[in-house]
Amino acid sequence: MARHHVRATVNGDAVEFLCETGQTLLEALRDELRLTGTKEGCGTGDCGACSVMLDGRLVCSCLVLGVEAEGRSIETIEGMAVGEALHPLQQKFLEHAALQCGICTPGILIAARALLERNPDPTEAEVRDGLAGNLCRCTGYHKIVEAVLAAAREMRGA
Amino acid sequence: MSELRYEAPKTLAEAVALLSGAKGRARVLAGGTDLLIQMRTGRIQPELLVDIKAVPELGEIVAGNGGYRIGAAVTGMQLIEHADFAKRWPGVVDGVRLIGSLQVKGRATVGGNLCNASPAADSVPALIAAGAVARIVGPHGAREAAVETVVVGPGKTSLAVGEIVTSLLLPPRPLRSGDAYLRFTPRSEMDIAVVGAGVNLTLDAQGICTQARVALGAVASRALLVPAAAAALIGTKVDAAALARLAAAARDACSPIDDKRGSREFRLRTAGVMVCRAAGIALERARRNDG
Amino acid sequence: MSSAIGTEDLKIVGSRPLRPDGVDKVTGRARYGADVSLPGQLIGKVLRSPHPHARILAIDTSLALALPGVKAVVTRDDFPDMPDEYAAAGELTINYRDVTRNMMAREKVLYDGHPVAAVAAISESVAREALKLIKVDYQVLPHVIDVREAMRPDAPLLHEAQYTEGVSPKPDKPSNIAKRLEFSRGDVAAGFARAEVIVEREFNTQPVHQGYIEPQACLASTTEDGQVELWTSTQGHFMFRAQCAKLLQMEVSRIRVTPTEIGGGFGGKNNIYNEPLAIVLSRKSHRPVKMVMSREEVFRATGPTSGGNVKVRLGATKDGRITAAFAELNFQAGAYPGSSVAPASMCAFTRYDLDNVRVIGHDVTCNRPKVAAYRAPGAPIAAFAVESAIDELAGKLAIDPIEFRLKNAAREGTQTYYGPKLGTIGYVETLEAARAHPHYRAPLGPDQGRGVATGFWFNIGGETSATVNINEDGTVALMHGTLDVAGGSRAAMAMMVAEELGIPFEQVRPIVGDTAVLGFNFITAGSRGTFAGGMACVTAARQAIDRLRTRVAAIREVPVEAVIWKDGQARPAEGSAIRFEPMSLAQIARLAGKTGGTIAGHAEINAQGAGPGFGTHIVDVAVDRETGAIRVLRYTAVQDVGRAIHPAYVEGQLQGGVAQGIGWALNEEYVYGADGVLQNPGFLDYRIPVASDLPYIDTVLVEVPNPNHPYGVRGCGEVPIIAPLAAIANAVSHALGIRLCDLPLSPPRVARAIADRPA
Amino acid sequence: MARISLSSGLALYTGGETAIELEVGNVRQLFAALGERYPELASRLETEIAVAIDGEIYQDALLQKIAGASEVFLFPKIAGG
Repeated sequence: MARHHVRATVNGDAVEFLCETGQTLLEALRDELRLTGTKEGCGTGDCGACSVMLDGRLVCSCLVLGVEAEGRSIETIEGMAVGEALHPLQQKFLEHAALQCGICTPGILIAARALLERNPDPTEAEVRDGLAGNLCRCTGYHKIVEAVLAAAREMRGA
Repeated sequence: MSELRYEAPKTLAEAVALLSGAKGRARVLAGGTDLLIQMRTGRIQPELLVDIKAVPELGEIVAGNGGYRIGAAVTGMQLIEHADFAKRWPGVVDGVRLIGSLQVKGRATVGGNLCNASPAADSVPALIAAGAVARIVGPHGAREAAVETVVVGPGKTSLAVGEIVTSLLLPPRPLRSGDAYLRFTPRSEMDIAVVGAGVNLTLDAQGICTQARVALGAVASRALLVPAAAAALIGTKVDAAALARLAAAARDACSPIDDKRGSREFRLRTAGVMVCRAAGIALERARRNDG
Repeated sequence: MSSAIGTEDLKIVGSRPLRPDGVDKVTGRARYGADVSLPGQLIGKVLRSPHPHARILAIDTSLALALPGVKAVVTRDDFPDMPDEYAAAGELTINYRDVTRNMMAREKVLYDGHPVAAVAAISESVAREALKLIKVDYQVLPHVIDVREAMRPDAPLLHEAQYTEGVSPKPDKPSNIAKRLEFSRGDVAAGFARAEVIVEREFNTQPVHQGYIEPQACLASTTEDGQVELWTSTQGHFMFRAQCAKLLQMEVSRIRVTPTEIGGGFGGKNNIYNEPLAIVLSRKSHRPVKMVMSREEVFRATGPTSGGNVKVRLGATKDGRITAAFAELNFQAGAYPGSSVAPASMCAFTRYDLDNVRVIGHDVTCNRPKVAAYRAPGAPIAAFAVESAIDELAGKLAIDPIEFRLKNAAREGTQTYYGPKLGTIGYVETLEAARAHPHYRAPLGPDQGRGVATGFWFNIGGETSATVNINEDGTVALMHGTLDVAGGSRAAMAMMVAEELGIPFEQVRPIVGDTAVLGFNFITAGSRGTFAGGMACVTAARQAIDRLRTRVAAIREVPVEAVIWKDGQARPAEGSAIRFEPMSLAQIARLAGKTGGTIAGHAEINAQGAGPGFGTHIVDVAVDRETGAIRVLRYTAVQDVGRAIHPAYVEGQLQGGVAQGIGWALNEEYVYGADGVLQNPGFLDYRIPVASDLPYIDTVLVEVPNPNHPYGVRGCGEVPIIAPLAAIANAVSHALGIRLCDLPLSPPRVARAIADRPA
Repeated sequence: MARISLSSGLALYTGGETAIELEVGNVRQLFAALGERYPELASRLETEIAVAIDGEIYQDALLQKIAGASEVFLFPKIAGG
């Protein structure tokens, strides 16, 4: 089966991979680039575990074809911490016990960062709306919402 | 195993040529949020995907002649973030906001929401109520069609082979007019409309409704324009009596089914509730839109 | 095992350090089932039945095998048949005869999604193509989905040789009722005769899925000499090893199972599905085989919990004393016997001190996937019915619902109707804490209602192993075999070990040992992780301490009785005349190699003495009378947790359980068409709560220590899912003045109840 | 003699008896004595039955001691999710 040769930028690095037309960006990230931090929970865009940024836009990577990534910039969970420092969201998730099994955590962190980039001072309701595309079955979201609000406060320097 | 090809033409003419050349076995790839799922579940097995996102004019939001032209490949999030459009057509934006999660709206397009032809598509009743017109280009040239005529049934459109919806045209927004879209879902987000209702109305200086368009989603095989429901509002102050007639007319227009998302009985009842609530919001917006 | 340390002395237990698995999980490093790969691996896929009930006449795999890239195909012919043989696993016992049939259908398919064949191929797309080439000749049979219909004598029969067990004399006709259970105490007829008020209701719940976000995933590698390595997302790698060995007739020593990080389980990952298929596909193809379920497969073929039909009758005197209680619980087991009806029957009334009780349970097979455990299996269904009836009874008696429960509450020494007297429990304490909570007195708005309900779960111990290795620098490698199914038990176990050894938490690195490096461990289920795992870790740490004391006695040339362990040091016993220079753990560790070798402690125990857990929940809801939509406004969960080792993680257990309970109460359900095919096998139409559906879930941790655990631990993970169903139903009933008896309380159902209300 | 009570559902396998007295030193001896007395119960004891001795529940604890005057209950084993 013919495969497409795709060139893209992932977490700032130039990458190349091969994929079949029907393969998703999620499959390309996980199986071709071995970036398994992005998770598949449903494959139908209903759980958000595969959330990544595509040219600065929050998307489900299971609903993007690998071939569509040609020339584009992708950010995944693997690029969230800078050097030794965790992103404030990552740190607050740890401090607020905002994760249990952790399978939804990469997607939720990516979505939370996208939310705070748009809205640095969200209300509780805005955080819940901003994360409504990310299912978590362990936490009841309580500590996730608290952690996002705490990270927002820290990032604002408040 | 048939080979699945992918093309990303840079012009509309190329796109149309590719689609017409594939004899119906091609699919337009815009946001892909419905298409990829249909491919994954095996419901469709196209041989060619024509990615239209590289065609510049399909990604534009252009104001002109008092109205708007929205490219068919404009994503939900682009439209939501367009401040002037959102001010003029808040009801259309209400509908677009409800298309899936933020992630899905980051990809899903307004053209795709229409052409996927789901009876429950959230932007469609809002666009119908707004009086939007689809611009369609095909191998035999361009044409325009009212949005309510594009979908003919679940998964079926009136587009001929090779035709693409290229943009949606929104008319000028009159003074003292407003629109709204509401839907009912069991969950607050991430759900499919059990009933959707779009209302667009215009008031005169005395607050009498002079024009109205009412559309319903998820209560028939396609989104419906309901003139009788609009007639219930025209000439009234959109008071309780008018709303009661509106609800009755809306229910009369419904021919819903029982399915996993809601019973026929529930859809009938809820259609009346949703259309009245949408009318209330549209009314408030019209009153505030006084120049 | 006891000798609990007093709270005042604790330095680490009760604090909130960061979980050891945390950084891996927030950076994407943590490796879950689907994240493990091997060079040369193939992709395995399963062909599933499209019919709810059919006889398999023939399977032809020749075209699939001929497809380039296909390396192996398996069907029923590749697995040995198994006789009836029962073993404990999960909720009820399992029967290996059924397990092998559920893993790969033999004579019949019994549900939509039942596996009939599997392939291993060089890619996912080739594997999918191969499945289309397998021809299965089915003789379609009539099917039955609903539990009440399945119980009828004329219902389509799933198992021709299944005669209802538990009735005397033995029935002469086979039945879908696999088993009848009965628990009784006292004289129920006399109790009802004495009652001044009686409530009688029938309740129904729909099957719900555990809804873990990570689909089942495994990777198997079988060598030519018959050694198997298996990586899988499981709640019990030792149980998976045992089941694979049994089903494939292999020696246990030939299978090594390494559990991956688990992306949620909640009981749903207690049982094997694809693992034996992957092992045999690997054996046939001589390549590693990876099998990852799709979400659709998870819904169609892995265990949801039972749907239940429950009839309840309660009688009380006017002063609020319950005189008699009766319940009949009819549970869907799915395709094979073994629902949670037994524990549900035993939980139904255990919150109350009752003289006259009778509970009948039926385990009923029907054409649905075989049910699996789900967090306090069966208890939420029983509690939904009983706590709704209790609420109604309190209402009829005009007694405050918490007060009514207090009047009848089980306490230490209360005789249960299923067996033992209750030990030290904290039910009354949770009721009193709930009554004193500001939530209970907060004003309600129009169309709002408040509900209260309570939950009970036994909790269990079981076989558990752990090793505490003292590293050469005095830090500790803790290896435990009770998987951390994500609640944070790994942190809690490390905290208890650090507490015992008197060293900082950060110096204890816990890891989950695979099946080759530790003794047997039962599945992490029944809220046993921190209880039993902790007990094993503490036992291992204390053995290490004994060895440390012995070593220091030898080094310092003093009698071992003169050496005590305190604050991370071996030091002279207080009051002892024998003095010597204390030695820290690090000092001993540095000398260990030269004074007899490295020091470790280990434990292989069967933990007994689990402490039952009780919870009391309060919830406020708002009902949209026009649409039937329910919004949860405020939620408070009070629970006796024994002692919270890591309070934040215990709160997380309560919040997560409540959220699952809210989903169960409001919107989650399996929807089957008339054709017996599941209509909502995805997260779009199987509606688990999203963030914007829920409020904050407040928690109150009551601590009545379990006297049988060194730190007072009770299990805490299951109790919180029990009360929400009834609490919400009670709240909605109060908001509307209508008693709602069927779940889920989805908008169409609530709207209909409002419309049908007699004027 | 220990006082042994069986949960009511087990009466089916004991000809209706739910309370007996036995001289046994541990759970294994208890199961052996019961199995001998009630053959239908025998196969269930080790896989399906939990034992409570003076209020403490034991599962899979064949060597657990039973003191002379103990109160013993037999009932179905518990697991969980």
